Amino acid sequence: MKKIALAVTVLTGILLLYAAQDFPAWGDLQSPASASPVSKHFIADTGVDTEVPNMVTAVLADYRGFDTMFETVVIFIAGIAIIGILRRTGADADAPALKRENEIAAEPDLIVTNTVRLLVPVIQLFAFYVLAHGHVSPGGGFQGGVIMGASFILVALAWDLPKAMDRLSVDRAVMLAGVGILIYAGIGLFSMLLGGEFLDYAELSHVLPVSREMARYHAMLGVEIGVAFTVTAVMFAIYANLSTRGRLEGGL
Amino acid sequence: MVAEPTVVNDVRPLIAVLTPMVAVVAIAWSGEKRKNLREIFTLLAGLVQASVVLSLTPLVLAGNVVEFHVWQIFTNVPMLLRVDGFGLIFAAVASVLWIATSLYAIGYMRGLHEHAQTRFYSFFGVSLCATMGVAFSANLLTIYFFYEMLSVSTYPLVTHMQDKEARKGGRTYLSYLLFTSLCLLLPALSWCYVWLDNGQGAMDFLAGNSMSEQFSDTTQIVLLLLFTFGFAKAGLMPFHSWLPNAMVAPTPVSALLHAVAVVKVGVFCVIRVYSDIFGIEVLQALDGEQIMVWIACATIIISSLIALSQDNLKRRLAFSTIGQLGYVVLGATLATKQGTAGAVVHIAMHACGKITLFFCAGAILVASGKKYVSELRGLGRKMPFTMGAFLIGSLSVIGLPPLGGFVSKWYLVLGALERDYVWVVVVLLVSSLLNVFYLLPVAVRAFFRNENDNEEGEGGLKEAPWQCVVPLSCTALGCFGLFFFSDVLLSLAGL
Amino acid sequence: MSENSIALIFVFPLFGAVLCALVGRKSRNLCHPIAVASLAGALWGGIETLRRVIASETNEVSYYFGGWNADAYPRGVGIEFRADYLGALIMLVVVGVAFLVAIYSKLPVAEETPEKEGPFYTLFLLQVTGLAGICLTGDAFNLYVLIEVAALTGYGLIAMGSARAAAATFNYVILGTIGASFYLLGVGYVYMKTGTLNMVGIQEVITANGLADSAAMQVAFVFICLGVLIKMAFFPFHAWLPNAYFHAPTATSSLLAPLVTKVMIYVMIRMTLTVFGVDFSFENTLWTEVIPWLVVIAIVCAATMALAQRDVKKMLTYLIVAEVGYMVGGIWVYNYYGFIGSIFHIISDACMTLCLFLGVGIILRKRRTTHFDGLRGLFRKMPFTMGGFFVGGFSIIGLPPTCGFFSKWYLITGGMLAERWEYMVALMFSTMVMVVLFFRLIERIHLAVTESGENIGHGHGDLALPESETFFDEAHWTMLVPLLLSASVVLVIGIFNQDIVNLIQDFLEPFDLPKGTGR
Amino acid sequence: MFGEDGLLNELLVERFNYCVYVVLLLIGLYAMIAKNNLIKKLIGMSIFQTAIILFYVSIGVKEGGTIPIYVAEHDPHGHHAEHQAHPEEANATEETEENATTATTLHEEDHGHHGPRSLTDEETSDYANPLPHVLMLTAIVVGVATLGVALALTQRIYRAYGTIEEDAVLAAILAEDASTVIPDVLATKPKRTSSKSRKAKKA
Amino acid sequence: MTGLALFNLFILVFMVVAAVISLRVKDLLTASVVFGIYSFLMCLLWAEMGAVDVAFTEAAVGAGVSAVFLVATVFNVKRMSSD
Repeated sequence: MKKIALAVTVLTGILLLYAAQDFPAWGDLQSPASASPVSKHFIADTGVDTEVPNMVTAVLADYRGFDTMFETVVIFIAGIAIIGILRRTGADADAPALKRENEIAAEPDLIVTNTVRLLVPVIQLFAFYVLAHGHVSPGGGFQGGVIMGASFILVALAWDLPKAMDRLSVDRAVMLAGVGILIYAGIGLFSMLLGGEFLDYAELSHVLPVSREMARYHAMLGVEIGVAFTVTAVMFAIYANLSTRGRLEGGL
Repeated sequence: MVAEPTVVNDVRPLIAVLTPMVAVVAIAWSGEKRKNLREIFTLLAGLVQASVVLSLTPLVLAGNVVEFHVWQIFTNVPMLLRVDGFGLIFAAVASVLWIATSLYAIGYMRGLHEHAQTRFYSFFGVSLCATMGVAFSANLLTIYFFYEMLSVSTYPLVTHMQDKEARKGGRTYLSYLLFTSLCLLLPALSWCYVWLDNGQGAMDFLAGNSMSEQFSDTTQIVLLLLFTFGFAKAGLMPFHSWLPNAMVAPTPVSALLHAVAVVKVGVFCVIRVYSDIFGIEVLQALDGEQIMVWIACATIIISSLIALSQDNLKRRLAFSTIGQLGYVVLGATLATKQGTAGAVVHIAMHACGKITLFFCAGAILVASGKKYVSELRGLGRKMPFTMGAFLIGSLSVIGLPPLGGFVSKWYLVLGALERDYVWVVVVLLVSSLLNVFYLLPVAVRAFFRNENDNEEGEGGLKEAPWQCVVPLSCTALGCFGLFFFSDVLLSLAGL
Repeated sequence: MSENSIALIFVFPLFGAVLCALVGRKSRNLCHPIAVASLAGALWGGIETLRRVIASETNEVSYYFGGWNADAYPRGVGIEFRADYLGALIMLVVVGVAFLVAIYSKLPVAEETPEKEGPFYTLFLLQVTGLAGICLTGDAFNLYVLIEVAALTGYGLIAMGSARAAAATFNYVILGTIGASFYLLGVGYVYMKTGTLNMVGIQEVITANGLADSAAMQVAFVFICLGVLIKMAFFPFHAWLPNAYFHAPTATSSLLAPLVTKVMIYVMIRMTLTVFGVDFSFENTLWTEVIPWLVVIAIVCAATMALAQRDVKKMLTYLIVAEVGYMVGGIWVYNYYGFIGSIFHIISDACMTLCLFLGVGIILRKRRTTHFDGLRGLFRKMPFTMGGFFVGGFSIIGLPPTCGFFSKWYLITGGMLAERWEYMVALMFSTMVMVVLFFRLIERIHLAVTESGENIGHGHGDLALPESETFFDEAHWTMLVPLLLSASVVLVIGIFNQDIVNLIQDFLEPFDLPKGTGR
Repeated sequence: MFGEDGLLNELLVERFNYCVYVVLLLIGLYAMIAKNNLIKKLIGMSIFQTAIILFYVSIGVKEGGTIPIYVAEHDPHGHHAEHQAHPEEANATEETEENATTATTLHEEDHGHHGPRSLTDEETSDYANPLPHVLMLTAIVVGVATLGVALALTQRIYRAYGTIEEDAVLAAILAEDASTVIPDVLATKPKRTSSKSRKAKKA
Repeated sequence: MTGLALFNLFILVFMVVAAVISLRVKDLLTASVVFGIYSFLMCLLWAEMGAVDVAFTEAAVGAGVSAVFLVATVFNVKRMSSD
């Protein structure tokens, strides 16, 4: 097996080096990627089209919004697939839990729990900030969602999973993830029903009392919120399942 | 072919092809519980089909051609049903003899208490539908469709017994037929489709094609070989051994399919290819064409010799069939008008003769359970009608004047003389002699030898059930009839 | 509403999937109707899209997400869905096959993956969304995301079955990720040299800047083709397919087997024809010499491996690998008819494989095994199921009225016109093997003879089935109707092949592929 | 290629980033195929994917280009729209922007036209190309999703076979295959049980 | 070598080293943690290259969550790996 791996690696290496000679110089302005009308349009006209200062979020949520919708769907799929794979059904549902090698059955440590009790609200506030400020500063739906999810994981790590679970059980997490995608796709469908193409936020200006560009601006925020819901819920669901091999009690 | 005939559009060819399929549905529906109803459906289908086919004869005799466009396969190659002289002879023979075989099968299957008779009759019907399709097809593609359908639908009939011999027989049957058709025929077909008439793919039998200009001689020979051996159902020598092994099937199958329908389909396709795709002038101009004649003659001689040594009655008849097919292929390869006409007429004559012989073999099996020629001593006294019909059938196959076989052999000889192949005439005569040696001893042994002493006493008449005896005597009389009404057949065959 | 029909094709399954996830935990038996309903909507959208493509005079319909249409903004700013005849036809096949499998999957899912209907149908619908999206997308990177959607749902669907399925899926994950990442790398190189991600935009830049001989573009083409070959389980990279599809639950293998590899071949055709252009991909690369020989090896090895199997379902998985060899050969024979054969084979092979896997699923459910020893007497117990199964079987062999014959016919014509005799010989050899495979099956089912050759039953060929046991033991109607439908589709596509081929010819016209010397 | 200096040092010096990406890619690829432990394979897979992301991001780099977020004077919502009306609001937006880019002097410009104007060509070269960044957000997320599913598979394999070493898992699978017996439903050997009793047993 | 290029060079070299260590070390927990470091270094590199959003995501998702998932799995599975 190792010989095959070596052969494949060497072959790929030769291909990559052969291609390397044709690369544009590092960061030159006239390289096809940078000088193409597409990237020029993004940099020049994001302000005009969507009035969003952070170009990346604008391209992410609006120009290539369809990609991001499927990105959220990928996260959702990962969550559902892991639940599906690890869910114990029938005979082995009540099989005794495998004794872990390095079981450290200590009750939650005092120092850790107290710092975490202080830390979690701050983390969640920061997560909301990252989400809300997504289209002005770096950040957005994904990053905010992950940080929010991390706060729940932190609770599960500090105490134990059931304590985190009664705040956000896996079933409710799946529900939340579904709601997130419904928000995202819902906004897209709503703008389609208003007459534009799918995900054409400008059409929302018929409903919202704002100009077409500002409609895109606000729709992006809505979409980011949908993404944040899904990512939060799925991250926590994945952690819950992975840490307890699908039994959803005990935890690390 | 004859000058451009007037085309008559008519739905009857389609009715003829589809009647067996309708019967199949009815048979499958009636099933084992309503046995007699099922038998009636089979006979009814046979009658309807025969009447439709025969009703077409006046039209074709008047020189025009009946066509029906079924479905557009490719842009320039439709699935077209066309009834012309050749097709009508073959169709008429097959459909008339289907009625006889159905009646015979009822007696045979019930006599031997065979299992799964519904399946038997339904697949019988499907095979007949495919045979009609081949008879009436107008171009190479349609013939290929029905040819493949026939191969697949006869497999369950050959392996009807579902035992070890059936497996061996089925394997050789399929491996020969499907391999040759997929490996030799398909490339040849696509070769013609792609290269002929710079791509118009005129594989139609009527539309003459300029085969000779477009292909060099060697490619024409190669195509000729591919087609001849591609249609393995014609039983030419190297690809013949599926036929003797298919004798494991019940006798009605051997009778109709392996004497009349399946083998004749192969030979019929060979004639179509020789006379229509290549055309007589092209073949005569082709110098390497003698190879085909040699192959046909070799098949006739060798199969007749093997038939001599076969003790199992059905295997002997099988090898004799291979020999007779050799005659038809020989007629086609002679590439003369009379030769081709002789070949086509021989299909009808041989069909009548050979089906009688198979019926008798089956009747003997039903009545006395004997399979081997050595056991037939003195059976003539017990089964006079069967053995009498056997005698008539043998004489017709040998080709004596009062019987049909003579007419077709006569025209084969004329065709050979036209191409002044004297050695072919010699081959024909020698093989007729060989036919005498392996057919007549059976009848002689049955009538003139007294039974072995350990057989029980004189006993009365122990004939097969009436459903078996009536069909075989009719077909025996048929041989006589064909002799006297052969002019109808000859005019159909384009003389 | 009809001008948004392209978007509706995946809106229905997407919302259906989310609904299944939401409702999955509480009322499990609601998921199946949701799945069938949303796929029916998608099917309507698909048919509507094909109708609009045929109606449009430029034979293609573009749909710009987010309203960034090409006339107001530079091409490639927004993501564009481009449905031409090729994409629309295959998308219709994908949605149609998925609809049939959705109906079929009610019982197998309930039995093989109990209490997992929610996750199963969610992933099922998202898999269909991914595959339908791949057929229609006009954006190279969006294609990568959709490939990943299809891949991830595939991993989830397969791994939900037994532990063996999980072990097989791990292999699939590793190889699938390598394939998808190679594709991503290729797109990266293309983006670096052309600056746009829109497929038509890339083609314009390649022809404008004459990038045909730039090293990076050659390597990009190599990586993209390599990635797609891995994803479609082309012979040297097929190791994951047989185990994954064999151990997967019935409904999953019935969905994935007919679709995933065929859609990947569509991606290869899209890349070689639309994105890189005919003269880039076929002229100046050595591929047109190397790949036909790889195809020959692929077909021959896959066919012989199929011959060696003692289990019907495992045998079918190897047949898929052989069929992939056909289609790749049809493309790389670089001939007008080869392409028609390859595209038509995508459509017909999807239906044939669906027909076979639905049949195998029913056998597995009835006899608990698909091993050769457990097949005897099926013709009498389940005549309709076996009828449907063998229509698919005869279609794979290539017997006339079925669609398999016509796709093989065009492949042979293409091979002959391109003078690729080795490809022709490989086709003939594998046809022979298919004949042996399927008639060996018929023998096993039809004859009352053990493998060693001694008769079973009282010699007269009866299957030793007591009279009472020969009653019909047919499959449940939800499993039988999809099978019979797919068998009839195989025949209908065969009979109306000329209409489909006309559409394919209209698609291939602008690429003016060499027609060979024949016509 | 390695001999003469032109290609190699041009490769090494200018495009050091590309070299690292190639090295990481090869490490990831080799580990993914060669490593025996399943989790090591997954780490190799993640390295393989992050290497590709590194390649994409290094496409979008521009000499002297700042991060793809509008600086103050290009900011569509920024001060120049209504300069006089809300000076303090304009300053507020500036502080909150954490990107400590070069201090943008608030140079006077003609703000006659209302609403944000599209940037000129040479202004666009100040910003890095945002497109690869967007693509890579998706790639990272896909990478994590695949990693999550693969880890779940590893646990499922461990639960069934008790090991996560590939060769041990294969051995366990082969052993399991050898022991499965094919239930031949209709294998009625005439000599053993008559079909009547077998049917009774089955009913 | 400007300061920035030196910083860049340092990260690149250290990143390759982290990748190799993460793959060669026998203890899976260490491998996971070193993989976290590798992701964090990658995030630093991208921040330096101007891809701020990508760096943020890589920090949160790459270094954060995937390291946690790896550790969670390692705890549920054999800790020492054969290679």
